[in-house]
Amino acid sequence: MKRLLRALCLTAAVTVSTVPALAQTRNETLLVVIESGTNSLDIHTVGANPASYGVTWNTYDRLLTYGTKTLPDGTLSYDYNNIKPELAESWKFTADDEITFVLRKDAKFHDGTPVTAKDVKWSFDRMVSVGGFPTFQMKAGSIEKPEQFIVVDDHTFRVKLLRKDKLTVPDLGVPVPTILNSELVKKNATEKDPWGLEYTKTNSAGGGAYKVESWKPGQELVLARNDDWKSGPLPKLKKVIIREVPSAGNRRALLERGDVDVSFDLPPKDSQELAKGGKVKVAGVPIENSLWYVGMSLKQPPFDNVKVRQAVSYAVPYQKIMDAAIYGRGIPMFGGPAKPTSAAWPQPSPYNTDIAKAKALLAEAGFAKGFETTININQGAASLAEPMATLLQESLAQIGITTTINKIPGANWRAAMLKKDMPIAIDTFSGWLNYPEYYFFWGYHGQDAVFNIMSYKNPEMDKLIDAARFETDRQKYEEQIKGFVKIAWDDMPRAPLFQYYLDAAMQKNITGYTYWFHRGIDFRPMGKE
Amino acid sequence: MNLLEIEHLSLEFRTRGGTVRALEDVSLAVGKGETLGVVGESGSGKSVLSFAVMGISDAAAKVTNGAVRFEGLDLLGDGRSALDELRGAEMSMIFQNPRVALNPIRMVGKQIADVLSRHAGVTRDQAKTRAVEMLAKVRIPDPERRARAYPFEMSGGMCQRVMIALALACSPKLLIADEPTTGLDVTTQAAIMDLIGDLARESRMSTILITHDLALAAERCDRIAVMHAGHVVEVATTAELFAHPRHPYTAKLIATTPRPGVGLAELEPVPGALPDLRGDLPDCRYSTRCERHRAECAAGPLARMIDLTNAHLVACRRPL
Amino acid sequence: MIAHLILRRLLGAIPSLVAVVVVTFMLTRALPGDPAAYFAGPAATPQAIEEIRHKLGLDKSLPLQFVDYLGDLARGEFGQSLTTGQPVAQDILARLPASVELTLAGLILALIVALPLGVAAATRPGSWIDHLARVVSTAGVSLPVFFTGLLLVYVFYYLLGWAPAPMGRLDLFTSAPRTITGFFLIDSLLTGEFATFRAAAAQLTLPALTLALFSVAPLARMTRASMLGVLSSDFVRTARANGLSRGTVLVTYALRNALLPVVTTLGMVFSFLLGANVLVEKVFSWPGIGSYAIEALVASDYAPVQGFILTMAVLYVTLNLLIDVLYGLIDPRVRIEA
Amino acid sequence: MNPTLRHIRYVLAENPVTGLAFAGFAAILLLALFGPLIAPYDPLASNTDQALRAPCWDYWFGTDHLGRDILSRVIVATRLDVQISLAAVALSFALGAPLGICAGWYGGRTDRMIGRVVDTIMAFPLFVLAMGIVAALGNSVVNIVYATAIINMPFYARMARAETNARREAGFVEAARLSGNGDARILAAHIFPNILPPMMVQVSLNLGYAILNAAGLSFIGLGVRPPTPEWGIMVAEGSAYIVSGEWWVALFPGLALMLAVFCFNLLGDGLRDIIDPRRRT
Repeated sequence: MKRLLRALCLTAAVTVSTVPALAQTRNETLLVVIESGTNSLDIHTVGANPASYGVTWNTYDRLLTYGTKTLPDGTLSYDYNNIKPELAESWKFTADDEITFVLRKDAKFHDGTPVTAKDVKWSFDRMVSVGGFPTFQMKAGSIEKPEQFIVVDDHTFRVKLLRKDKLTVPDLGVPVPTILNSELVKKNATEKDPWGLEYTKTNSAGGGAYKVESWKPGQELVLARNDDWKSGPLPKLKKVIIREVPSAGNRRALLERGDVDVSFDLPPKDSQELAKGGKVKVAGVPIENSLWYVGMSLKQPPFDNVKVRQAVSYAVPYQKIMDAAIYGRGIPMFGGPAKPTSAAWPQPSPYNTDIAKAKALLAEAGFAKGFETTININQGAASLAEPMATLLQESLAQIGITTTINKIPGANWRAAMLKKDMPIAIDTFSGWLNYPEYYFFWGYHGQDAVFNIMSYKNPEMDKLIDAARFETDRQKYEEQIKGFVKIAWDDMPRAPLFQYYLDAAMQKNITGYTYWFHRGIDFRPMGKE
Repeated sequence: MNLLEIEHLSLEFRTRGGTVRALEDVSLAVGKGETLGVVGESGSGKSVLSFAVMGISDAAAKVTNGAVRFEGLDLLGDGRSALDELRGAEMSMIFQNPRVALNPIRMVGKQIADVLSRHAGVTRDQAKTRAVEMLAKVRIPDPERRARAYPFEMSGGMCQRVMIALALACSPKLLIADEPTTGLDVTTQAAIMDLIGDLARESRMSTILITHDLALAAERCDRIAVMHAGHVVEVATTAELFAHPRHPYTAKLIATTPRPGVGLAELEPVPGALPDLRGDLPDCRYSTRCERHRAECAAGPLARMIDLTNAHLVACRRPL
Repeated sequence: MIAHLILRRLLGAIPSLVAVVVVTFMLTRALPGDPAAYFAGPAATPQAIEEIRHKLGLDKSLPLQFVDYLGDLARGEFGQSLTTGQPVAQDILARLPASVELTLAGLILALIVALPLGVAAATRPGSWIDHLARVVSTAGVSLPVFFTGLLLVYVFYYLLGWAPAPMGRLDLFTSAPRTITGFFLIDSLLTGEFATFRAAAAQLTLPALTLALFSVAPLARMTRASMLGVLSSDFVRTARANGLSRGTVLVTYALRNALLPVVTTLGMVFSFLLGANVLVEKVFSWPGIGSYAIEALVASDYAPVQGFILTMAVLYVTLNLLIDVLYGLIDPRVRIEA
Repeated sequence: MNPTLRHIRYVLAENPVTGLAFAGFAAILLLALFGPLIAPYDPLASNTDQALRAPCWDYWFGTDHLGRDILSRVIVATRLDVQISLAAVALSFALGAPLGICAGWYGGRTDRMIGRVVDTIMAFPLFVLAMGIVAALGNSVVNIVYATAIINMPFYARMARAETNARREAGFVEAARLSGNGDARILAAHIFPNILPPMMVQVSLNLGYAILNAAGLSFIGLGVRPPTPEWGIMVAEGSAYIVSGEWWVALFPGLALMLAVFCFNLLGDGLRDIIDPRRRT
C-alpha cells in the first residue's frame, strides 16, 4: 500500500513537473502563419523575395537600426527619426564626407567568430558589387563603391561619402546592409561565385538575434534564439516557427481556433472582422509612403489628354472601394482640399466621385460617347485589386467608357510595368525611405522608372523633385513638395485611392509586435504574456 | 421413386423487349441411374430448363408455376434453402465450352479443391490431394503437375475432363451435362462421353444429357425428351422414339440427323424458325412450322402429353 | 519474362519522354512574363534586369538555351528554382513523397469504398443500391476538388474541430520521422513513433478524403461494369452450379477476374489524381510537388515547371509499368505468355 | 410508336435517374438560352450597401462581396459554362475523332505516329498541361477552351481508333469498298456514322469534366476574366468567404456547378443505356 502511494505521488510529481515545462516551451515559441515564405536566407542573392527581408532582419545585424515609438492606437512602430546603433557601438560624422563607426567589442557571429571591421568592409563591398537589388538600394543612399569603405582597425570602420545625401544614414538601417561572417562565406565561395551567394542562400552566415534552426523552402522556417546576441536586449522568444499556409481562409481559421499565434499580412476583410470580433487583436498600421492608385498611361491615347484623366479620376467610386474592396483597412486619399496644404505624403487628392463632372470633362475632351479600353491588375494582388477593378469598370461604364479587366500573372506584371502599355492599371507603390520626393522620384519622375507606369513626364515636376532631394532648407523643401503634389493633382496621371494598412492579427497574449517599413516581422522585441 | 421430377414447370424472362415465356408446363422425370436425353434446336429451352433445376437461373428469370422435386424435396418451394447444399454435392452440372467455363486465373486443382472443401468437409490439404485423385480418375495424365496448370494451358478436351472432375468430385446423384462435347473434336467427344458414361455407371448416377445432337442422344441415352420452343413435345425410350416418332417435329429432327450411309446433302433442315416467345403464342408452338397443321389443331386447348403406349408421351393433336 | 516485358516497355517510353522534354521546354519559354524582371526585385533599372537576364542565361537564343537545358539534363541537373532558391531536383525529391503518399492514401480510401460499392451494385443491377451507388459516386466526381476540400476543412476543422489544422503533413509540435521511405505513415511505423503516426494520419485524413471522393466514381463504375460482365460469364455459372458459397463466388471467382480492368482504371485514376493534387495541396498547405509547380508556373520559373513535368512523365511511365506487373500478378495468362 | 422511341421510353422508365438527368440537361439548356431574361437582377451590378447579404427574400442566394445578386450570377453563368464545355468538347472531338479514325483505319506507321502524339499528351499531368497552355497562351475563355480540348483529345483519339479498328473488316465496310468507294468516302460516310454513338457517350461525360477543368483553372487564377459570372470563378472567389461564415457565396455556384456536371455524367450513362443496352456501366 505504501509503495503504491509512493508510486502515485511520484507519478503526480512527474506530471506536475512536466506540464509547466511543456507550457514553458509553448510560451517561448511563436507560431506564425504567412501566405508564402522566403526563397533565400540572404537578401543579397538574386531574386531574394520580400519575405527574405524579414528573415535577414532577424538573423543578421546591421551597423545601424531604428528606434521604436508608440502610435496613437497603442501599436508599436519603428521610429524614422530615431536612428540607433546596432552592431556599431557608436557612430559619428568625423568629417563632412565621412562617417566613422565603432563596432561592439563583444559581438560574435553564430559560429563564435568575433565580428571585426574586416567583416563589415567585406559585407559592404559585397552589397555594392553583386548587382541587382542590394546594389541598387544602397545607391539610393549614395553608397556605391568599395573604395568608400575603409577599415581603420579591428573595431573601427569608416565610410567615405561621395556626396552629401540625407538618405545615406537612413539607408544603412534598411535590411540590405547586413554584416556577414566574411571568413565563413569566403571559405564557401567559388571562382564562379566569389561572393559566396550560393552558400548564403541556404546557409545563414550572420550574427543576428536569431539563428536558422531549419528551413524547408516553401514550407517552414524555424528560428532559434542566439543566446550570445549582444547588439540589443536578449529576445524573449526562444523559438519562432514560420509556416506557409497559402489559403487565407485556413490562416484565419488557424488563428481563430488558437492554433497559431500570429497571422501576418492578411486580407482586409479578415482584418476588419477579426478586429471587430475581439477574439484576437489586430495591429493595423498604414504603410508609410505608400499608395494604391489608378494609373493612366500617357503613352496610350486618349489618356494623353489631361481632361480624360481628370474625367476618370472623377468617375472612380472611391467610397465603394473603401467599403467593399478593403473594408476600411486604409486611409482615404480622396476628397481633400483643392490645393496641398501640407508637405505630408501621401495626402488626399481633391478628387471625389462626381459622375456628372466626369461626363462633362469627357465631353470637353471630345469623348462624349466614351471609348473602349482595358483595366489591368496584378494577378498576384488580385484579391485586393480585382474588386477595385470591377467597381471601377462599373463606374466607368456610367460615363461611357467600356472596359475589360485584364488579370496579368504576377510574373508578367513587372514586364508589363516596364513596357508601360497598360491604359489603366490599378497598383500600389511604397518606398522604404519615407520621403515624398523618394516616392515621386520613382512614381512620377521623367526618368521613367519602372514604377512610373503612366510614363508621365513633366520637366517642371522633375525639377521640383530633383531639388527637393538635396534641399536642406525646411521651408523651401516643403514648398517644393507642395509644388509637385499640386502638379500631380492637376495633371492626374494617377488617381490616388487609399493608403493601405499592414495588418497583423495575433493572439491577445502576444506583445511587442512592431510595424517596420520593410514589412517583415521583427521577433526580437516580441513575447508572450 | 424417381430421383428428379419436374412438374408443370413454367418460367419466363422479364426483359426490356417484353416477357419471354421460355418454359411452359414442362414435366419430366429422371429415374435412379437413368440417362435422360433432352434434345432440341438451340433456343428450345433445354439449358433454361437445366439452369432452373440447378437454381442458377438468370436474375431476370421467374418461375411462374410448377415444381422441381429432387428425392422428393421441392427445390422451388420448401427445399429452396437446401439447394445450396445440394448443388455440387448431390447434383452437379457440366457445360459446353469448357475452356471458358473454368475460372481462367485459378489453377484447376484449386478449383476442384474449392468444391471439395465446400461440400466434403475436408481440410484444405486433404482437398488438394483429393483434387489430384479426381484428375487421375478423369484420366488426366500426370495429374500432380496438371493440378497446377491454368485452363488456358490445357486443351479443350482436358478442360472438359477437369470440369467433369469438378462436377463429380463429391459423387453427386445427378449430373446434368449441358452440351458437354460442343467445341471438341470428334475423337475427344467420344472419349468424353465414354468417360461420363463409365463414371455414371460406376456410381449408379443419374444423368441428364442436354444436346442438339440427336445421334449422340441416341447412342448414350435410355430415354429421350424432345423440346421445342419451351415445350416438351415428346418423351419416349430411345428405341421407341426412333422407331416410332409421333410428333412431327421429332420426325423432322430425326430426318435431319446424320446417319451412317446418308450423305450430308440429303439432310434436310427443320423448316421455319423458332417462334418469337414474346407476346401471344398459339397453343401448339410448332403449328407455324408444321406441315400437318390443320384448322382443327387450334380448336380448344391442347392436352399436354397424351400418353400413348409404353410410356410414350406426345403433345400433338394429330400425331403421326 | 516480366523483366523482358519491363525492358520493352521502358524502351517504348523513350520517344514519349523525349517529346515531353521538347514540348515542356517550348511551353515554358512561351510563358508570359520575364523572370529576369520578376526577380530583379523592386526598383530595378533596365540595366539591373539585363544583368540578371545574363546571369540566368536568358539572353541566349532559344536553341542555345535548349542545348544548355539538354546538357544540364544529361548531367542530371534540373536547374535551380528561383521561387524557393533551391536546386529543383532537391526540391522535387523532398516533396514527391508527400504528393505520392497523399495520392496513394486517397486512392486506397477510394478503393475501400468503391470496390464494395461496385460489387453491391453489380450483384443487384437496377436495384436501389445500384442507383444509390451511381448517384453517390457521380456526385463525388461532380464536385470540384478544391470546393470539396474547403468544405471539409470548414466543417471538420473550423466548425466541429474534429480534424487537425490544415497546415501540411504534421502539426507544429510533432517532428518528422527519420526519412526511410519519405512516407510519414510508413517511416513513423518503422521507427516505432506511434504518436507521429497518429499525427500524420490525422493530417492526411481530410485531403485524402477529398481525393477519394473524387476517385470513387470511376473505380466504382468500372468495378460494377466489370463485375457485371464477369458475373454473367460461364465460369461463374460453373462455380455457382458447383454450389460454392456466395462469398467464394463473389470474391475468389468473380472479383479477382473483375479486377483486371479495374487495375487499368486505377492507373488512369492515379495519374488523374496527381493532377487534382495540384488543387488539393493548395487548399491543405500540403508540401507536395503540385503546389510547388503552381507557384513556379505563376512565376514563370522555368526550371521547376520543367522538372515537375518531367518527374510526372517518368512517374506516369513507371506507373504503367507497375500496372503491367500487377496485371501479371493477377492474370497468369499475361505472366506466362509475356 | 417506332422501336427507337419505345426503347428510349423503356430506358427512361427502367432508370428514373436517367430521366432526371435528361430533365436536368433540358433545364440547363433552357437556362443557357433564356438565363439573362429570367435573372432577377443585373448580374454585374454592384451594390456595396448590400454586400455579403445572407440568402433572404430579396436575394434568394444572397449577395457577394460587391453586393451582386448571386442567384442572377449563377443563372447567367450557365450560358458561358455551357458554351465553354460544348466548345471544348466539340473541338477535342473534331481533333481526336479524325486522328483516331485514321490511326485505326490505316494502322502501321500512321497508327504509330498518331499513337505517339497521343501518348505524349497523356504522359503530361493533364491538369498541369492545361495550366501551362492557358498560362502560355494568355488568360482568356478561348484559351481555356483550347487547353481543355487538347487535354481531352487523347480520349477521343483512342476511342475512335479502337472503334474503327473493330469495324475495319465489317461487312458494310467491305460492301462499300467493293462498290468502289475511296478511303475518304468510306471513312466519312460509313465508319464515322457507325462510331458516332459510342463517341457521344464520351462526349457527354466529357462535358462535365470540361466544366470542372475550367473551374479548376479559375481557382488558381487562370480563368475567365472578372467580372464575368462563371461558376468556377465564383466558387473560387467564394472560397475566401467560407471560413468567415459567408458560405453562400461559394455554395450556390458550387451546387450549380455540381448539378451541371452531375447531369452531364448521368446523361452519359443514359445515352449508353440507349445506345448499347448490354454495356451499361
